[in-house]
Amino acid sequence: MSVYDYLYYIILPVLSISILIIFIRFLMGPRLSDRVVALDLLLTTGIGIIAVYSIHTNQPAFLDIAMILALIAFLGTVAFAYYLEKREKND
Amino acid sequence: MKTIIFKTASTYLLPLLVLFSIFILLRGHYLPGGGFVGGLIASIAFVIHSFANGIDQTKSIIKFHPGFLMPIGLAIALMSGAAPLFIGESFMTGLWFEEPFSVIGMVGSALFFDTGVYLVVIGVTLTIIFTISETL
Amino acid sequence: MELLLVMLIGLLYAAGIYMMLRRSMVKLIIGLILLGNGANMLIFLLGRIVKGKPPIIDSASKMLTEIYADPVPQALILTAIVISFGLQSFAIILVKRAYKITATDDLDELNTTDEIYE
Amino acid sequence: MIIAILSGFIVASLIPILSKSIKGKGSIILPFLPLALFAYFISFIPQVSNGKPVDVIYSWVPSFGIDLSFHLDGLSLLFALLITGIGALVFFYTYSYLKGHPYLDRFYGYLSMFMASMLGLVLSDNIITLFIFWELTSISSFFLIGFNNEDPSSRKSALLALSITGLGGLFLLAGVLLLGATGGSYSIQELLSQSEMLKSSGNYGWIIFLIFIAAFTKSAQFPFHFWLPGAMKAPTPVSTYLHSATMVKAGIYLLARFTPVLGGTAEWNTTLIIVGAVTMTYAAIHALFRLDMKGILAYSTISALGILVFLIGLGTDQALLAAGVFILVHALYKATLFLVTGIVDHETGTRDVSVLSGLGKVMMPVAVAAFLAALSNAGAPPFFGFIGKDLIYEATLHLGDWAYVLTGAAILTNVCLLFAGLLAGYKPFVGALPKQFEKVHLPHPTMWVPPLILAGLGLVFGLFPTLIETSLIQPVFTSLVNNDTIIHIKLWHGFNVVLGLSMLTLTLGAMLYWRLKPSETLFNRTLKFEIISPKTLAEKFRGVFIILAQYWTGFFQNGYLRNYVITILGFLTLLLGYRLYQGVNLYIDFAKLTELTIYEVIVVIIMAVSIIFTVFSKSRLVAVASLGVIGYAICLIFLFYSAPDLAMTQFSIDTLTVILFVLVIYNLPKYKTFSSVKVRVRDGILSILFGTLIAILTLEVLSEPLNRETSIFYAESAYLLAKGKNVVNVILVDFRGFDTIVEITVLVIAAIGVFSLLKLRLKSIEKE
Amino acid sequence: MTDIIIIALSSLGTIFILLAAVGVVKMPDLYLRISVTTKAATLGIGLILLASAFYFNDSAITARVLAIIVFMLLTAPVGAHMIGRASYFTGVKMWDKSKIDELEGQYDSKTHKLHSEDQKSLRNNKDGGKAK
Amino acid sequence: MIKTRFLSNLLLSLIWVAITGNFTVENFFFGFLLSFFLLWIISTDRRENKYFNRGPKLIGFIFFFLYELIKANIEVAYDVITPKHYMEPGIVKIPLDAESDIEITLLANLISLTPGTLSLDVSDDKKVLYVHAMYVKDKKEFIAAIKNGFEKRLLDIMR
Amino acid sequence: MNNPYIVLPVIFQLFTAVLLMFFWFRVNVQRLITIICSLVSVGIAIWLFNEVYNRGILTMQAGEWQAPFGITFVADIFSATMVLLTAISGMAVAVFSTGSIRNARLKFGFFPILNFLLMGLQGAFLTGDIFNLYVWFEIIIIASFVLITIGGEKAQIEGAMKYVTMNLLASAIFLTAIAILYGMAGSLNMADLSGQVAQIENRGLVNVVAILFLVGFGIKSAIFPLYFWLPASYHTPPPAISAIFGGLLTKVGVYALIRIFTLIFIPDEFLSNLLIVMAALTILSGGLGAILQVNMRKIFSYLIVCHIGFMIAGLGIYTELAILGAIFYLIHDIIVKTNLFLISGLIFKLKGTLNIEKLGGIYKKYPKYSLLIAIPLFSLVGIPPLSGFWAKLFLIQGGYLEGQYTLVGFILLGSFLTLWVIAKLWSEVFWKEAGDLPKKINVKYFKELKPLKQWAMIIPIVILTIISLYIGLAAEHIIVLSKQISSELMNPSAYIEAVLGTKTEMP
Ligand code: NA
Ligand code: NA
Repeated sequence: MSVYDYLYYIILPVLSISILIIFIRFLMGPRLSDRVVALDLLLTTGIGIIAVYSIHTNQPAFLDIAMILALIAFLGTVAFAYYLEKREKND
Repeated sequence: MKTIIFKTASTYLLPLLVLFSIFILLRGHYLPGGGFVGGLIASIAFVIHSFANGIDQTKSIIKFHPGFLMPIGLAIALMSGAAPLFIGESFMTGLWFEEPFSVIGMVGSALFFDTGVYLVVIGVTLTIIFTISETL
Repeated sequence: MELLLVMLIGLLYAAGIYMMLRRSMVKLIIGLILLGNGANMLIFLLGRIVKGKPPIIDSASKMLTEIYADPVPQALILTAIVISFGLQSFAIILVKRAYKITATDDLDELNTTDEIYE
Repeated sequence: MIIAILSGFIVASLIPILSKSIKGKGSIILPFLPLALFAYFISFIPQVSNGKPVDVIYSWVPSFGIDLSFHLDGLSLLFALLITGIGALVFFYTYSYLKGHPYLDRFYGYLSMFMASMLGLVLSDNIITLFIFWELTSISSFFLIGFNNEDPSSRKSALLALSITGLGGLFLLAGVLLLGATGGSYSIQELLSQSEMLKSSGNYGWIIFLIFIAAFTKSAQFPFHFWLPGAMKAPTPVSTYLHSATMVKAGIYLLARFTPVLGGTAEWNTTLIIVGAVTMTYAAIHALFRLDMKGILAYSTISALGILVFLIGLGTDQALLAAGVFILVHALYKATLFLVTGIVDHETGTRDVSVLSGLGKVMMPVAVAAFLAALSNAGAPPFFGFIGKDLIYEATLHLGDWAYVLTGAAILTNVCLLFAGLLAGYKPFVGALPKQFEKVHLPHPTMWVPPLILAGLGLVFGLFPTLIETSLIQPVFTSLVNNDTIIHIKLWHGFNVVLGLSMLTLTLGAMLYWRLKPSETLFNRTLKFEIISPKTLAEKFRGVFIILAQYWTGFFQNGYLRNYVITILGFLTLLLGYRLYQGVNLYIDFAKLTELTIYEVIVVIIMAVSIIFTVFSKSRLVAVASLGVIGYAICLIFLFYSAPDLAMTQFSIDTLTVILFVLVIYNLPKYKTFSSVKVRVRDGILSILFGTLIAILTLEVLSEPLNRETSIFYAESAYLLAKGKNVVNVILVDFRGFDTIVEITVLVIAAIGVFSLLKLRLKSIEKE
Repeated sequence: MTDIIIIALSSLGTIFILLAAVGVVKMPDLYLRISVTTKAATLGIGLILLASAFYFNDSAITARVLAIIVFMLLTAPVGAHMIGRASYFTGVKMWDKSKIDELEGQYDSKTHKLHSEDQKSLRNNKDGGKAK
Repeated sequence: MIKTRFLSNLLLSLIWVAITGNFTVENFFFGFLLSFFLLWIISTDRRENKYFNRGPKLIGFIFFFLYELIKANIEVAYDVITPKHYMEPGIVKIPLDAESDIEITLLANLISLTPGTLSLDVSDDKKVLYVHAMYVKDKKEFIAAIKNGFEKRLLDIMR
Repeated sequence: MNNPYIVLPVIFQLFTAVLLMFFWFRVNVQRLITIICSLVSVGIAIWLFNEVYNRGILTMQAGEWQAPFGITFVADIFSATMVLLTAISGMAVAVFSTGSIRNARLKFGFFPILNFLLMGLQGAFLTGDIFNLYVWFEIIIIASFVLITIGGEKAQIEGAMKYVTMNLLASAIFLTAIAILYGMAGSLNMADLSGQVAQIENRGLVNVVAILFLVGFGIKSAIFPLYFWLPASYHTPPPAISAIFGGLLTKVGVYALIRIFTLIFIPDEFLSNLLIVMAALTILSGGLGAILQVNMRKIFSYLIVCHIGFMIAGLGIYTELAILGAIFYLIHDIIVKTNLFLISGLIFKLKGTLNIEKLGGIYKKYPKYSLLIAIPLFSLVGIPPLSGFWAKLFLIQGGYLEGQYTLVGFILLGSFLTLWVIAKLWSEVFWKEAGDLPKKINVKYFKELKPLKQWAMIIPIVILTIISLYIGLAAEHIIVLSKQISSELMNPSAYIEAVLGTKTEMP
């Protein structure tokens, strides 16, 4: 089995299944915070998938997307946290 | 949101992200990226900063209303598009310097155009988000 | 994969329209976003999909020669995404403003401008 | 000639500009316009009576065959003389009648405009031009009827008149266009030669139907007559000019004008006879019970118009001759009576015949004019009216089977008209002068001279019919029958049946006058029949129409956004479904599809679940978060299928959208479910249907081959010609850079919009 | 050699991610989920990214990969801190088997100010002082 | 102040070179100009700090961090994969020696990055750090481990 | 023929807008710039019209990328006419706004947005690329969103909710249609598509796409049963804004329908019948709606719907004559509807209300204005020989020649309802005795304005009135023009040739 096949037939499916598992938490909640955490993890795992996919397709360009994903995933979390606190203040 | 951790982190993230956004802008002609995504990243940098430090502080860093980036950016894009009209060629005809510049590569009207896009996107995003934050 | 994407597009359109038909303003906006996503996916799919061959000329060559993804739909979608972003952000703020003025989420209550005698 | 016709328009448009100098005494110069025109048209008499019509053509819209082409033959000349002659008198009359009125200048403006329109109407050879002038008469009439615009009933009458004549105008438009389309020309002269072809064409029925409606509305034929009594709200000069002498005769003119072209068929004749007969008797009987002088005259006018239609409908040479003569007869005596009514009203302040009497003592010349007109109306010899009546009986008596019935109707009508004429032209001036009228005096000569002239002419033409026999009546007849028959009109035909009938009419009329005394109670009794009158029916119809409008508008424009959306989408779904069902063959080439991999399947599953989750989520925040997941899943799909730029952008935009939502969400309403289960199921079905259609459509397109010319060009020239290696970016900033500049403009506008939506708060004074 | 490094790094990374995924589902309260997942994932992704750096073996790409890792190390803990803190505000409860909560009552509910001294004992002292 | 500015400038130029992956003099100068411009635009009030004086210590610290990271990860992993929970979680207050914002932030982040611990917040007077931990067998021991481990090493580098 | 400058109308609008943005807070400077620049753009439009009229179809290949690869701009006589009308209406509205719009709104970008809107319109008329058309449409709608909400009053927001929703829906449908079109034909250039679509064997599919375009553009042009957004919203913003909306926005939808259905999708029998039915019901709905209303602007709004039906009728009949009628009507309607909404603005400033039941006495107090206003009012009715009349001639004649008698009936009914409504309006607003002015009113009355502002409101109305008089009295010119347009539309080969010419060889 080559590196290529290993990544494609083992790593990528395992990462995908991880995403599915995380998605279950997203659906379950129960609080918004839980979903935000799940979302954050979902994105982080996405970076992993992208990295593996870039090897698989031999396209380093895809790593740039991983870079942006890493940057912005943070923003979503921050925004939700910002919201949670604001809501707390307003209520 | 007054947390030291976030505040400190945002102070360091801001220049880093802006730098990164320029990088994304400049390489757009060759690799994924370009003015639009670049502009978004730059504005995200400022947004993060404003979340951590409050709008006023972020505004005082930028020193002018980000909305003014919109006409500036539009003007740059318009100029780079309209310049060929003055030599009797069609709008948006590419004009290029003969030799590539180091780092940036070929410099031509497309790059100016993309820079216009970059500025507009920053102006737009920040105007929207700052306005919303201010009128919450 | 196309079959799955087709179903997904159908689902996006259906969901978008279903949400647009609700009486809640927020749902309306979400419906519009879903619809926009559906349209973008549609352009993407109908430009025919190619796996792992982005339309980027590698540093060694001067043109794309082997199989590559059609760059045109991509450019169109990029434009469409950006435009929808502009429109959507405006719409979101509009809803916020409408809610502030009318103090209701119920679109059925926003019908004074249609009254015959006014 | 064009200057002659358009001079009225020119004057009318100059009046607002020169209003200062024309106001007051200066306006006395205006009557000289119609006077000059009258003289101008008189000058054509020799030529026209020699059988040489005058034709003038000015090019206007040559590309559609619309010219200002004028054809002055006998019929047009008669009308032109009536228009300008009576016009001149009315203009003079107005000078005193509206003396000191602040809007005298406007009044003259409308009047000039009307006169010009009317001249244009009767002189046009081009049927489109004719229609144009026709409509202009309606509009000027609208302004004239509504001249006392602060009086609600004036406004109502003006609206009613415009509605009916406007409706008729549209029928005329439809008619002349159909006529033009069928006959291949808009020139009446040219259509004359197509006469046989037109009559045999399949459109003939429609053409005459449309033209009839136009003529009947304009000439107040039953059941469209009811606007005319209301139109008497206008100042008397208007009633005189428009509603007795000229405009209402436009319909008659139209029928007369088209008689040679379209007439002579059974449809043509029967319709006109029936409508004319019904109108003349119906209106004549109505005239019996009026108290208002103007009301009496209005109904008698309608009746007279009915007689004219009736005569044209008879269509024999005698009948057409009678029609030609009666036009002139009626114009002379009816105008006189109206002018007299105006003087009475002006001086006494009332028009109620049950009150008025003995006025002859204080305004003799007026009474003379009135008597003369009443006698001419009565058809007493030696007045011109006698000749007219003779000709009518002559015509009806020669009709074979229907002769008795029709003659009877004519007699009945004439008796009633005679009564009406006496009531308006005789009764107010005889008998004792009530106290309240003792101070009444004769008005300015410009008011009483015109009726006297007109009434005098009625006598003169009666005594000396040769004055007009060859010069005026013969050409009229020629243009009506379109052949060379020579006519003779004279006062005395010897003792014959016709004379007997005339005498019978006179006697019956006189008896009626002595027997029937109009009174309030009598009048009120007749009002009971109003429930079934055409006017009431029309008003009911209008009411029903408004209810229909309310129902229709309320049904579609119901104020509920979701109903609008569902209508639009239902419509789209229906059409798409029908079209897909009609012509699409479902065929999927599985070999061409790309393979499935587990990671893609998982992404698709996540996306599908998220979509459903978004739709059914009970919390808006969860919906927004799951919208985010949808976006990220799309981003991954873009990534897998070679669109890194798209993935980047989608990702950033998606995050920004989520942030926007999150920032405003606590200013947004909480999620609520408003709709019932039934509605949701309905919406669900529609949505699924639509989604399925789109999916089928997509599959169908996927099975088609794609032309790759453009994409190949981009791939090959991105670097060589546009110096970039990221082809997508090159497209964005170069090949299709225009899209991008517009796209960023959209963003800028949206940002300004958000800014103004959130920040702009109008102070109360700044609203508009 | 590179192959082995790639396989090793990517496998290890994937395992960490899988762990995080399982953790996020299995952990009984939010703080534990944050605690378990954010870091495990960061480590996992870092390893996978390194694997790709090895695969491409290009200084520019390596630099970029390092940049991503640095970014993640910089942002992930901040994000975790933010969401954890916000959740605490919104009253997300800790697992009932938790041992100790020294944060309880330390936030000023109005100003969101966080105190360093133990507020409970301070209050008790005050009350006690009054009682004396 | 000028020195700090210069150092930040230099640092940003290096990052530029790193992310562009173009290790040439021109690129460095370009990055330098760019970041100079940026810093001029974004002049934030940043306290003086000396990044490069403590190079060797920094490397030592990185290895220490990696060690902690892996060790803790394994510990948590065990808890995750086994059905039973062995943990004894809690929120612990840790008094801080670190004073400057950057020190506190770095410390808090490092704690967060090691599995099992999560810096929840810093008190407004910057005196204590509240940490959520999975394994608080003994509160004092836990505090001591952090203070002697991360904080001490970190402060060594920073000061 | 190639001419890079045909894009000037668009570029100049953008330039103006950007320039105005630089003077964000200087309202008076903005006023001055607006007036000057709107005059210049009329000049540019006249130049373009002249150029096209004399030299035939002009094209501009953006970036010198030959069609179908780049974005092509095409100025045929239809486009040039629309550009000219847009410039004129835009100028009228811009000048009017300098007098009528209050500073508060001006400080929030009214003038830049107005110019962006005009830019969008000019772009939509000139572009020869279907996706680029979509983009212009988006500019138009976002600019109109901003304009319709600027000020943010309750009625505005309520109207805007409907306006925005349905326009976004239309855009989504339009985009879907483009996606499918590209998926079938692989091109975006309209001239190229003309040929490509004709070659597609699966006609069923082509017909389906045509439906999508019909509905997408149909919503924008407010055809039955897609018009609901229009009466719900057009009366809510300041009158100057309604004027540009009423004059131009729906017309750009009509323009697109005409363009698409003459160039790319030649209607089959089903489609023309569908268009005819829709046209008839549009006329009916607009007319029935109008007779019920008491708000002057709502009356005009419904009349817009009604008269859109006339134009669609022309397209549905689909003969050169009928399309001539539709084009003539389009030309007339742009000028007159713009004018009428400006007039409603003037009346509002005079009287402080637009409720025709409360209005009155204008004829007595302002006889000259009244007569001025009467001209566009009766032009709208189509009193001959005013401008609205001529188009109907061709539509009816076109209907006759194709045997569409029922449609002719509806056209006549629409005309009658218009007549009824306008006569009622005239009688109520101008003739009726003046009622009391509303006491609590949030406007500066006309008489309180500075003379300069008064003139700024009157002059545009006078100019537009003169133009509509010209259209009516010199109908021959307009007919010749419309005839040329309709013959070019019905025989698009010249258009296609001008755009595609000889394709460049690939490198
Ligand atoms: Na790009
Ligand atoms: Na871009």
